[in-house]
Amino acid sequence: MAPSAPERSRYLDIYTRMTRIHRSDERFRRMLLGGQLAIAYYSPRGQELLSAALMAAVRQDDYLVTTYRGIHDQLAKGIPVRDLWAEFAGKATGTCKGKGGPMHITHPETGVMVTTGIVGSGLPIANGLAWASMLKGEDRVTVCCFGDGATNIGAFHEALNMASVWKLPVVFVCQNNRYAEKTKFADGTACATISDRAIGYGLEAIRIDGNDADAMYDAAARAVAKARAGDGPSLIEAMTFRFMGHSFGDPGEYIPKEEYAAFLAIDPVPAYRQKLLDLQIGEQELGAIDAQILAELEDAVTYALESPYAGEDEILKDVLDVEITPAISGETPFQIEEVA
Amino acid sequence: MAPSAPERSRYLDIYTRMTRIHRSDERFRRMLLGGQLAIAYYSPRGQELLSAALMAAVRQDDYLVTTYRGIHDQLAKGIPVRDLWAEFAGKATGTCKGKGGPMHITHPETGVMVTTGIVGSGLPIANGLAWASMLKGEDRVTVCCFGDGATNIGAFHEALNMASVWKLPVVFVCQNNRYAEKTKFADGTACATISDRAIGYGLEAIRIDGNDADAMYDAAARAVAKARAGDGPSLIEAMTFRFMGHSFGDPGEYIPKEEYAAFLAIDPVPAYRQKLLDLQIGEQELGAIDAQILAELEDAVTYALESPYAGEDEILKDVLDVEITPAISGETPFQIEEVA
Amino acid sequence: MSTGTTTEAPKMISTLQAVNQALDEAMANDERVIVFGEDVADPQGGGVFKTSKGLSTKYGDHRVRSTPIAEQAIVGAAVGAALAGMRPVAEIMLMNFITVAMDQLVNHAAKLRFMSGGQSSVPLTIRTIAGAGRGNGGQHSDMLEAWLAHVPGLKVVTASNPADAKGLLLSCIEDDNPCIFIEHIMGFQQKGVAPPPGHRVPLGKAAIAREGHDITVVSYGKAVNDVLAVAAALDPAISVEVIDLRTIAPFDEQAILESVGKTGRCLIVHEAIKAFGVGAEIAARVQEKLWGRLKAPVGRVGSKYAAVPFAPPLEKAFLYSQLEIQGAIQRLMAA
Amino acid sequence: MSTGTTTEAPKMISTLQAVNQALDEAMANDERVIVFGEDVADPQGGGVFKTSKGLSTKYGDHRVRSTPIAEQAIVGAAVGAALAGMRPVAEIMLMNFITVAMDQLVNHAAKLRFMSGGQSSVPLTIRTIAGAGRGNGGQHSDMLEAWLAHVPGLKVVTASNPADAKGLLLSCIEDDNPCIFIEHIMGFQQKGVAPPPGHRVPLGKAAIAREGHDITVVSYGKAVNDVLAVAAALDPAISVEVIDLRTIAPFDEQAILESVGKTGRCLIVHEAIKAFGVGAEIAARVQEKLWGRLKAPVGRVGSKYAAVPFAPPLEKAFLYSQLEIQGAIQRLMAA
Ligand SMILES: Cc1ncc(C[n+]2csc(CCOP(=O)(O)OP(=O)(O)O)c2C)c(N)n1
Ligand SMILES: Cc1ncc(C[n+]2csc(CCOP(=O)(O)OP(=O)(O)O)c2C)c(N)n1
Ligand SMILES: [Mg+2]
Ligand SMILES: [Mg+2]
Repeated sequence: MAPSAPERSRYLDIYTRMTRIHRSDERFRRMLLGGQLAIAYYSPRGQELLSAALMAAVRQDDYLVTTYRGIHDQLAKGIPVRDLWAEFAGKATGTCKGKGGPMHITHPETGVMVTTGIVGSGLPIANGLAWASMLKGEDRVTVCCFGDGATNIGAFHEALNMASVWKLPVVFVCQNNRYAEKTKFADGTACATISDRAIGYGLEAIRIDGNDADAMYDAAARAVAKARAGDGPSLIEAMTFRFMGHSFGDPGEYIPKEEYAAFLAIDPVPAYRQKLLDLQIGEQELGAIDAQILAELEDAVTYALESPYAGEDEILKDVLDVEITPAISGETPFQIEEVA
Repeated sequence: MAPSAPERSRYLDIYTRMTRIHRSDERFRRMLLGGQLAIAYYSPRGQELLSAALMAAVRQDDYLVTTYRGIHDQLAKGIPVRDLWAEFAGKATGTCKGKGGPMHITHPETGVMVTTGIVGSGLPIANGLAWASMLKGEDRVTVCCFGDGATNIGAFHEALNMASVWKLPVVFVCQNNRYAEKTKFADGTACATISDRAIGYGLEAIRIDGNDADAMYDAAARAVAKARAGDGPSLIEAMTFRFMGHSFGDPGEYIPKEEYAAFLAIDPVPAYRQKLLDLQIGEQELGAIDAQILAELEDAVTYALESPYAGEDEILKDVLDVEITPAISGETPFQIEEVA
Repeated sequence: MSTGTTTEAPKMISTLQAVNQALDEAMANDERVIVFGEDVADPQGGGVFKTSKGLSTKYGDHRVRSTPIAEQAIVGAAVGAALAGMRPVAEIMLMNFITVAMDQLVNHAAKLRFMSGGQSSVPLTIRTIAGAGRGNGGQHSDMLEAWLAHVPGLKVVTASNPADAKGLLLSCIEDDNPCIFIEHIMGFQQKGVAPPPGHRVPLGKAAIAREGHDITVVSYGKAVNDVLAVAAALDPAISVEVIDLRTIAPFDEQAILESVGKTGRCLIVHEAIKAFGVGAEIAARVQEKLWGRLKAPVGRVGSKYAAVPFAPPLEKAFLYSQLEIQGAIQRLMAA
Repeated sequence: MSTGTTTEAPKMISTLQAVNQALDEAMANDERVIVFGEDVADPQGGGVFKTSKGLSTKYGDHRVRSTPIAEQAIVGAAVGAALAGMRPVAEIMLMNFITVAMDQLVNHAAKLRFMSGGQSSVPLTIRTIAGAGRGNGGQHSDMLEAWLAHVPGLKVVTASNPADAKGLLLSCIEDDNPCIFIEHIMGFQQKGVAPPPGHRVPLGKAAIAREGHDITVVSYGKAVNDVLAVAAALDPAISVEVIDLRTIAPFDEQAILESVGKTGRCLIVHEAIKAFGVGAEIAARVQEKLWGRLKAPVGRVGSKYAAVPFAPPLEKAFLYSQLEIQGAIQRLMAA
């Protein structure tokens, strides 16, 4: 059955977001392999569709808090590819002038408020953002993404409890990719599913196949609508898989071959494309999106590589709201004489 | 029906522990009121029987980790009244030479390993003690007591998860007295019962009336036996009530009068005495225990008040395993000249 | 109302009232100000020390909230709310409890402005109560300001009297940087002249609490009062200039250097232990920047290298004393 | 085996191997030693930096355990196990993550001996990896040793070369006090002469890494190597004595005072930011205890007052440099 017009446009929207993530990630890894970039990189390969469908259910002015493995969330949320690439390359034209880097992307224009490198620390901050929206009478929702391993740290617990007691407009999304670094889910986590923890917070929870775009979109849309209506937080456990190990260079020997193969067979990226083809959305239309994204990406890569780094005086800026002087830092400026 | 001989002796054992706690607490408060002592004091009034029954199910060489509201646990575990009183009075003869004080009682001889003043922090330490027993091949169990409010802090979560993944021989006992300082259970805690949280840790949990000695004893005995057998941790939520506010001087205006009255009507201390009388354990026998405990207490009070304080040189001791010298502390010894 | 010539006794307030008034005024002035922490709302007594008493009744329980016992969630909520443009004022009941929330303060509050390339601003205030003297023992009495001072991006502030407490706390709340405001547990009942309405004390500026010409004693918080008492006792034999730092980090280097440049002698006094404390940084800078102009080494007085003991005589032995301050001044005068 | 007269090249090891060997020997020597942390067991790769590779295979997964991501639980387990007589060696993957576990370290590990009146002993070791230079950005690069040094009851230790890393880590594990052993992220591949079996480096004792008579430079960890490079470059124009602190707290005051007493000049160099850093304490003590015997003020070199930036040129600008060390030495020589 052919999709309705709104469905169709949503599918294409999700496809576009997914492809943008997919191509960016692919290109990053190629450049890392080729030595054109040298950064710690946490590939979202396998989690692209999850993020694309999730963010399709969210407004651009909704807040997002995510993690080091966040490029899929950031692109899906709408950060322009150029700005993100430039930040990954550390350039002055990046979202954060190169001062934050990939692990610390902030882009308030698209609602990306915090990217944290500290496991679990985003959740308490998401509460604060959501509380502020509530106090201001805005109907903004805060989406907070984190991994399965993050659910074992204290901040997760404190935040979910507070969000629930205070009925904050937050949607907590656990992207359960079954591994935390090299530790298998069950070796670090004492419950069968993360959703099992929700009852301990009086929270509505749903566990879905995050790689099923419809399931992901529906769950997100429901949770977002609930939060927007003032009915409090939800927890979504979105099951997924990461194909590229924890970080670039991790060969993933700890993943059983059969497990890997089984997930590869249902890789969401080609599957979603095929699904759209099956739904009579033509190769031509998808191809046009692909081409546009590749062009956008080429432009972004060039922009990132050719942009300058910020000047060293940036060290003195943005530490406080005033520039740092020697009287603040205790520095002793002195002349350096070269030695033969 | 009259109790069996072992039951009878257990009842008397529990009665003795309960009475020792009850009389000590009463006497403390009297001395605080009279100004003979001036310390921050967290009365266990209302929780005496819980602790007495719990510790009756535990061996003296089992470990205990408890909190600032710990005097009932410490006495029930077996710390001699003299030593405890002397520590509460800050004296050199106290369990910790007066260096720790009421909030930091340690008494390894009776298994009291840590008393913490930091909410929730005892749980991770309990895991370490239990893990050590496991590694040494001992069948020692670690009992860890904490309040309902403590279940909202991160350490609780991290510890329960780790204990469960590692199948550690710990019995976690939440003494749910329905208030955390002045905050009602439901105002800080998003779940209906603490036991609801256990599923999130794959933990066996039981919620009982902690003021029912049989229920408390049975739950503890089962959990202890399970841990001792190597079958892992349990969580006991023991419902109770505290009659004296959070700390000495707290009039407890935040407790609804009806709630207070309802609990007072079922005050476990007189109720347990009555129960034993009903079970044909004679007034005479109980009276002898009462008298013995009052004598023991008089002795302890005198001992505590008459003991000397430790000398000031204790400041330099027990910081490290060697005495602190000026070269370590950066002190500059100098002569103090009196000024007219 | 005064009818004319007679001078009225100045109105006095306690530090407790000063803190309470500062919170009240901040909330009245700016609806972005929100106050939260454990038991801070009126149904829970308005804070264990009553610093927020009356506020939830006056401003509503949406703006003044008691929280679960969850310091990471508390500081995290402050970070998030600040990022979204609010002016959160969170209470960490005792400074030792900040040890469970250092991540939010250090990795997030302090760094988000920098890491975002200036896009984010985190105008939060954390109020926390610290200090020994009440027999609260090892886990409830620490002064940890040196840790926070070592974190670029944080301001660390404390007051020695009620008027400053009010003026500094208001400045913290109005400041665009994350500020930690430390209240001494023994100082709440201290009385002082009530400041006029609208009173502010600027951050980053020290006060000359007493003028003198023989030696400069730099201190902050409650200890300033001990220093002033010693200075008065030594007068006129030794003329002690007392600098009240007010902002511990980043501190007012210029004020210190000017004073020590004049007196030629410097002693730093604080309650925290001496080793690796705030006094070390001040001493290190003074000896460097006033090289050749000092008449004595820079001295320090702090508490002993130990956990805070429980027993009263041991706690007293742990704490720095007026006698030690006096001895240190005399030693430096004799150098 | 050598057949006689020819001298063999000394066997070299990396710091990574040194740490691994120290853990291995400690486990072989004493079955109370247990090793745990995130991903430290072999099925998880033997640690993200491979420092514990091979150990779980060799000693069994009861003694070498990968943990959940839960630093409070990790340090707490170390505290509890140590109290019960084990010798836990826990890894906190990166030093910034210690911010979520400060309570266990500071309120418990450091204080339990004191608060128990000497009944408890907490012989734990926390290994943690720290430092900038790899583009890991603001939340993965901090050096926070000054916080820990400010806590009575803790020992803080770091090494500048593989042999010391092995000898110091073994000493930490065998020490009856809680020890924090800091490994620099950029130092794992550093090569050095392999120490003989049984090698120990005592805690609390500094090393003279280079003798000299014009100026003493005190440093620790990776920075010692930068100081040595500068010292070599300045030779023979300036004769630099280099002290490698090894134990940061409590540090070897005597070694510093003896050296500076001889040279009359002192510079402290560390990677942590300068303000309120370890250098401040050393400077404060040296200027006081060697009053009148210094030829120049005590100088300090540290990294900039900022979060650690991501972009390579900014990270470089953040970090202290050999050029700055050299400049500081020259300035002090000219004072
Ligand atoms: C507090 C803290 N501890 C440890 C780490 C190191 N670390 C980085 S990512 C990671 C694994 C997180 O796993 P998960 O939450 O499942 O997210 P994923 O990487 O799978 O997306 C760990 C342990 C950290 N960054 N912060
Ligand atoms: C980390 C931390 N935060 C706050 C406090 C202050 N505090 C002491 S007791 C307490 C309430 C604890 O309530 P609960 O766990 O229910 O135990 P109860 O006192 O009822 O026995 C609080 C908030 C603390 N000691 N530690
Ligand atoms: Mg994961
Ligand atoms: Mg309670």
